[in-house]
Amino acid sequence: MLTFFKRYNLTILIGIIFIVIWALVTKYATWINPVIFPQPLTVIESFSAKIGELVTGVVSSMKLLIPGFFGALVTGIVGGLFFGLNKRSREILMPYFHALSPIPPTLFIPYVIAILPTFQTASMSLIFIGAFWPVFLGTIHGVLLIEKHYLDNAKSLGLKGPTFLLKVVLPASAPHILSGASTSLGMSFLILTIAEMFGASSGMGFFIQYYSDFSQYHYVLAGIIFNSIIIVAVMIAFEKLKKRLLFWTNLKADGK
Amino acid sequence: MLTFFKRYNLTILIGIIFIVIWALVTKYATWINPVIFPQPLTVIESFSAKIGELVTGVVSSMKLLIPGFFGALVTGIVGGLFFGLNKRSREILMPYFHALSPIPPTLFIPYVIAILPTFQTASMSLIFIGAFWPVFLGTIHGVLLIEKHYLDNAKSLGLKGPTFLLKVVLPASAPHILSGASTSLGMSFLILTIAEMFGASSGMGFFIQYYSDFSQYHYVLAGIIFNSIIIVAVMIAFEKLKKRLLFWTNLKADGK
Amino acid sequence: MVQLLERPVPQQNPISAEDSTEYKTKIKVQHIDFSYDATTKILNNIQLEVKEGEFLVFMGPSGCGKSTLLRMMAGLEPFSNGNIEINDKSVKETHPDCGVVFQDYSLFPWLTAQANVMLALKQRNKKMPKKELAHIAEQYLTLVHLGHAVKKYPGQMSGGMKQRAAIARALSYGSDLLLMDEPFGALDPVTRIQLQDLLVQISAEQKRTVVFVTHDVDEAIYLADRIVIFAPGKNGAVTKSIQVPIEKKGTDRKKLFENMEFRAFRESLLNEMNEQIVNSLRTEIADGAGI
Amino acid sequence: MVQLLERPVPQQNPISAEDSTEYKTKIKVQHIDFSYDATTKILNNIQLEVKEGEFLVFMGPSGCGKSTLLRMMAGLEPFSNGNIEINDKSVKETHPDCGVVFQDYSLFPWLTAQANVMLALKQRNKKMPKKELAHIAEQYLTLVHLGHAVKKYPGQMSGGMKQRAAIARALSYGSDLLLMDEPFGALDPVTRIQLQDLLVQISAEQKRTVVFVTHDVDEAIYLADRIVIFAPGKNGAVTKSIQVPIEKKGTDRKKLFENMEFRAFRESLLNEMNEQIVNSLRTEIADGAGI
Amino acid sequence: ACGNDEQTSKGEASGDYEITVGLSQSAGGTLVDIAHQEGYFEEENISVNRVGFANSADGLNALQAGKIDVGLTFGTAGPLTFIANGSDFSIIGGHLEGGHPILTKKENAGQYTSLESYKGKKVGTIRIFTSDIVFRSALEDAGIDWKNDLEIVEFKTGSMLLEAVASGKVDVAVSANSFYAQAVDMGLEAVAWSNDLQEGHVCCRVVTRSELLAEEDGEAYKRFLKALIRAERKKIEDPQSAVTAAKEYMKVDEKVINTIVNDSHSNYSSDPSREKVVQMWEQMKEIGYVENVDDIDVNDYVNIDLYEKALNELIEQYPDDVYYKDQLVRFNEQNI
Ligand SMILES: Nc1ncnc2c1ncn2[C@@H]1O[C@H](COP(=O)(O)OP(=O)(O)OP(=O)(O)O)[C@@H](O)[C@H]1O
Ligand SMILES: Nc1ncnc2c1ncn2[C@@H]1O[C@H](COP(=O)(O)OP(=O)(O)OP(=O)(O)O)[C@@H](O)[C@H]1O
Ligand SMILES: [Mg+2]
Ligand SMILES: [Mg+2]
Repeated sequence: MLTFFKRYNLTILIGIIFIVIWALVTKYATWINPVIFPQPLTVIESFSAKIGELVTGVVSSMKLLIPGFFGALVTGIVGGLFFGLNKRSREILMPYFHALSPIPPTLFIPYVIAILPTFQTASMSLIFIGAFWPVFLGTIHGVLLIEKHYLDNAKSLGLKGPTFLLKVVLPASAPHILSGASTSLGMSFLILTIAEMFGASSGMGFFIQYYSDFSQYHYVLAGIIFNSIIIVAVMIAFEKLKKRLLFWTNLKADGK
Repeated sequence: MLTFFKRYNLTILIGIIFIVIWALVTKYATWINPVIFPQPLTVIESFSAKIGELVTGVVSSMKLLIPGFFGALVTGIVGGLFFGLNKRSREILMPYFHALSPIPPTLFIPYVIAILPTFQTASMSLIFIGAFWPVFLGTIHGVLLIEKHYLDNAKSLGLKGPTFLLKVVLPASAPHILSGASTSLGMSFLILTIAEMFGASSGMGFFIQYYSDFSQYHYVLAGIIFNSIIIVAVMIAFEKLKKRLLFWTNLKADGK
Repeated sequence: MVQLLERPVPQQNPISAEDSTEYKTKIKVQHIDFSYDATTKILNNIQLEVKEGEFLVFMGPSGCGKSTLLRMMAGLEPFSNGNIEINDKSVKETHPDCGVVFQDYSLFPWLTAQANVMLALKQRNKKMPKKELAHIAEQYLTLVHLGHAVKKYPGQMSGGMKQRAAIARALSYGSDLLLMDEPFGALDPVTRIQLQDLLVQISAEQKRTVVFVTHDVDEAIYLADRIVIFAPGKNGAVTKSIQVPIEKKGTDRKKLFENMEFRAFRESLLNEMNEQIVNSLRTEIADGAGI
Repeated sequence: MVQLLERPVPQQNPISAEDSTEYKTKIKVQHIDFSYDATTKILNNIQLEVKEGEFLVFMGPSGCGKSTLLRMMAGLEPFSNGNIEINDKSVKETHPDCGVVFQDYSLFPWLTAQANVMLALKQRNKKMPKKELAHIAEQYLTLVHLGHAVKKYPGQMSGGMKQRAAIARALSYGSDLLLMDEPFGALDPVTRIQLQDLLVQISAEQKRTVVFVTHDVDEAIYLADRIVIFAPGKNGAVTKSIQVPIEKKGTDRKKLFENMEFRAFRESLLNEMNEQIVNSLRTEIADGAGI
Repeated sequence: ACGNDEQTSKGEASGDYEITVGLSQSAGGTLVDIAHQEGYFEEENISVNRVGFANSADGLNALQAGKIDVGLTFGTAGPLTFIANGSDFSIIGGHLEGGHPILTKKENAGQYTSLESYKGKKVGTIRIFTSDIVFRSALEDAGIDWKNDLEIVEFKTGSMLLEAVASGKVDVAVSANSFYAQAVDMGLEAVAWSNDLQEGHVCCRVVTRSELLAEEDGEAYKRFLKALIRAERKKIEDPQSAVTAAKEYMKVDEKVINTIVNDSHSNYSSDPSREKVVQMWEQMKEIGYVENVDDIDVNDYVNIDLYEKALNELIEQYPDDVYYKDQLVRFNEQNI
């Protein structure tokens, strides 16, 4: 705990300085729009006023996010390994991947609503779509960048099938897969605000979206801060995991 | 040209099969909603009806996208190198990066409109924000994963400053930087639809957003297809560039 | 000196039972021309036959194509001109069954020494329980004096340790063909001698065919039945086979090295190589191909 | 045999002008204890002084810590116990000025051989035009017989070529301290001899201090002023310095090797090492530390 | 490029005043377009630029931040929400009243005969959109507990709502005028219109920042309103002119434009309609769309003087014309 504070003392200090400046500016600068720049105190009040709603929101959001993100993770990695290893399939379909991956997830909303049976599954699918591409493309990239040495080694040991995948391809491409997964995780949170634009009545994204529709930015900011805390916690856990999985790279030298 | 067709014959075939199925389903399946699933012929007609608008759109969008994306690329790489190399700074600010990166770009709209002088700069900034994170975080990741050998080598040669950056850090982390940049590029196109929600009267994103506001999906699909063609062209060019820059990795063996 | 492990695959060499004096051909290299790119030719019409159970050593100046030919034999370098057959099957079609030690002894850095060896073991012993695999892997590592480092990752090993782990892995793979590219290059002289003896013992007792690259003349003569010398030339390297004329069986190492016959052969070998390098330096000036 | 290039830095050795017989201390290793992790101790209270212009050779069993000590001298391995001073400055504070050849000769794979060398050259010759740098780099590469491969990338070079490129880079760096970790390990005997001679010539003429790791006893004796033998032990390796008692200046290589004095010293050295390995194997059984 | 510079070049060659009008892309700016087409702005010596927004909140933010001078088609609820949150906006005129359909699938259309028939149904609405407020307060007035007797699902945009009702995820959709044409194509039918629920309810209001009205007593905005009043008249006399005027800016088919600008349920009126605005404010309080606003008197934020002045000037200019006099009568009914 003490080491935590020691490591993050400057982090916390910067946060405090930022809040102080924010407080001063919103209080004394008249040219500041009070609607979109509420005072920190207002935000803190909003925070405590809405804490129940925020917490319920996390629970509902997780019900969408977890299936969506993990579904994307699994299919992204499996698909990425497949297309990374199969040159011909990759060559054939890569143009489609390039074409489909940047389509804004918002545009899928009518289709997921029309096709999928419930709002929940529609929302999950949106998260899935958004989270899928980074990890999928990251995995393909990672497989393509595997050092020739490792592949030669595997070939000469006659490694095939699951052993080849699990013991060689997966670890060797892990740096890129995990970097893609981390983008995917961020993406999932981002897509939440889109996926909760319809059919939801609570959620981390819903909260932000809802109050921003009402231009109640003190609530919006409270929501962003609350979400950020959760996202940072998830991300730090993910980074820890990443560091463990990539122990054989230089990352371990990062000393955390 | 012939080799192009030979390489992509299956790609093209799949596209044709898909269009045929689409045509059949939208024509004969009665349970299909004709507004959100228009017939391919309608889309093609819409395409030719709006071609002028689409082309103007590309020009306007590029005026936003190019500064936004390249701005993000440069600052993302420079910033990523800085934070990748400076452990203490990274430690201090990383929690903020994790917290800020997944904030949905839509939420920045009121702020960019309020703070920046023109709608153009506001839109550019949105694209900048969206494109910044993947390349920034990718660069940090790439720097952290540089093999110890290379760093030892650089250290023992006393490499410092620009030489160290340009000859060692940048190439060694290039695989991750470029993978991040490619996500950023996709992201820029995605953010376009958000960045052109205000103040724009033409643009690739505007077109799609505009017609989806009217639920005119034949135009929306025409827009998506048109944009996809452009995005695929840009992406293929980018992949070519990537392969050239990463000539020393295994990527060259991918034989293109 | 070192007790050999039980071979994981029992019926490795059915023909060894016949005890026939007429050797079967293990590797057949036919008309191999090779170059990585259009500008430099690496190998020039290489012809080579390796008998079953033979111990073949490649020698030659640095950069002349020894590793390249070895990698081609291992089915890792695609080629178009000529053919290489192992057990009468072209390596182009069937991936050859062989244990390989690469010049850069590349282990998988995400696996411990033991897990690296287990990976090879598992290929022949699919059904064997993990515990037993681990045990055998440890025995192989002990064989190369790495019994204390089974749990170490490649990143935590010294150059020589990595090399020995790679040797253990190749041995444990249990193929009757071993392709080894400067496997003892980073070993101290004492360990090196021990591993040389180990290799001689294994190849003799189990009739494994070995193709071995080294730069150490003594090592080459001590190990080889036949030495193939690579000579770089304008159109790529050509090879020249020299049968080692010395009877080594049962001879004490030290005595052997002091043997006049041995020393004479050693001298002639060195002279041969020296000549080639001078030749190649001369050609280099003329046309840019080189050592 | 090979003409030395003009040194890029003219006033490299101001004291060589004095021609004093009293040597300055170049490297001072004091009470070095080292371990990578809590379980295994690597180095045990190492004490060592290297005189300016001295040619020091490290020998010892694989995995005993030679590379580790060399890396510590190069300022690449942080440590807490003891101190290492180069030119009277602690390597903990000032990054030492030295040319290094790593055991895995790691060149930058995204640069050609020439560009790799130019990177080192540029460090001392900031102002030199690129063309001239390229020219000098090419000369250095020619020195190690890589004149034909200047434009090759590391991925296109053989093991021995990479090693030679790394040597060229270290030489071109122009520091008066060279740390070389098994630099000739992957070279054919003929090239190896040429480069040995080159190194002897350079170190003598330019009074460069060299710390050199090798497993080749002949090479060690031929090159060294003093040989440091590493002996692994329970609490990490200890070292023992042995002055090479043979006068080599001007002696023909072949004659030297046939010299009885030489052969006796060689024998004693090998025995010493052999003993240590047997010892260490014995300790290993007792407490798990090992070679 | 953004609408900004493009439209600037299209604007009148020169004017004494320059006004940048922000409008919602899907609603268009019918009266402004007509005024433009007919040269009313030119005659008033003002040049007007048009800036489109996909989202009312963004538009109102732009207004707050000074990027635009007038918000034309951002509804009533939007500006009122901003006012509730502390923005100093003034509603100076009107644009549209009524016109939003309540949609359902054709086969279910018969079920919805009265407000009672919404009980137990899943009703989709567009959040903070006028029709939502009108619908809820109509239920409230009819004594139906809309929190419990039916399930209201809020949507961010009208197009999402449309997909939801078409795919049966909600039973009825309290929609918006700009989606009517597509809804019909999708096989949906209007079972009621927002005007049926509340006669002449206000929709888009002309809103500006109060501080702008301090300059020259709001001369520019008075001129702007004069042009709008004339455009309103033009539209009544020649409905087709609205289509031709809008066609220049709205890029959808003429048929769609016609349903948006000339639907019989939509009433384009430039009158600020203060009483209806106040009524909506009260309704918003009632259904919880605005909270903690007891210290705000919404009347302070509706400026009817400018409109009155504009009307009087027009009467003066065209003394023989009864139209403007009638408008003054309507003004007095609706505002005082
Ligand atoms: N991937 C490659 N691309 C292009 N050229 C290559 C490649 N690999 C090796 N070469 C070239 O092929 C030649 C032979 O290389 P090879 O590794 O077979 O040499 P070698 O005989 O094993 O040398 P050494 O004793 O130094 O290991 C060298 O000249 C090298 O430059
Ligand atoms: N990064 C590391 N982490 C943990 N242990 C390490 C690491 N690097 C080396 N070691 C251990 O330190 C010991 C000494 O290694 P070092 O590389 O110095 O040996 P060496 O004498 O150079 O051997 P060789 O002759 O084989 O190159 C070895 O036992 C090795 O396992
Ligand atoms: Mg080789
Ligand atoms: Mg070493």
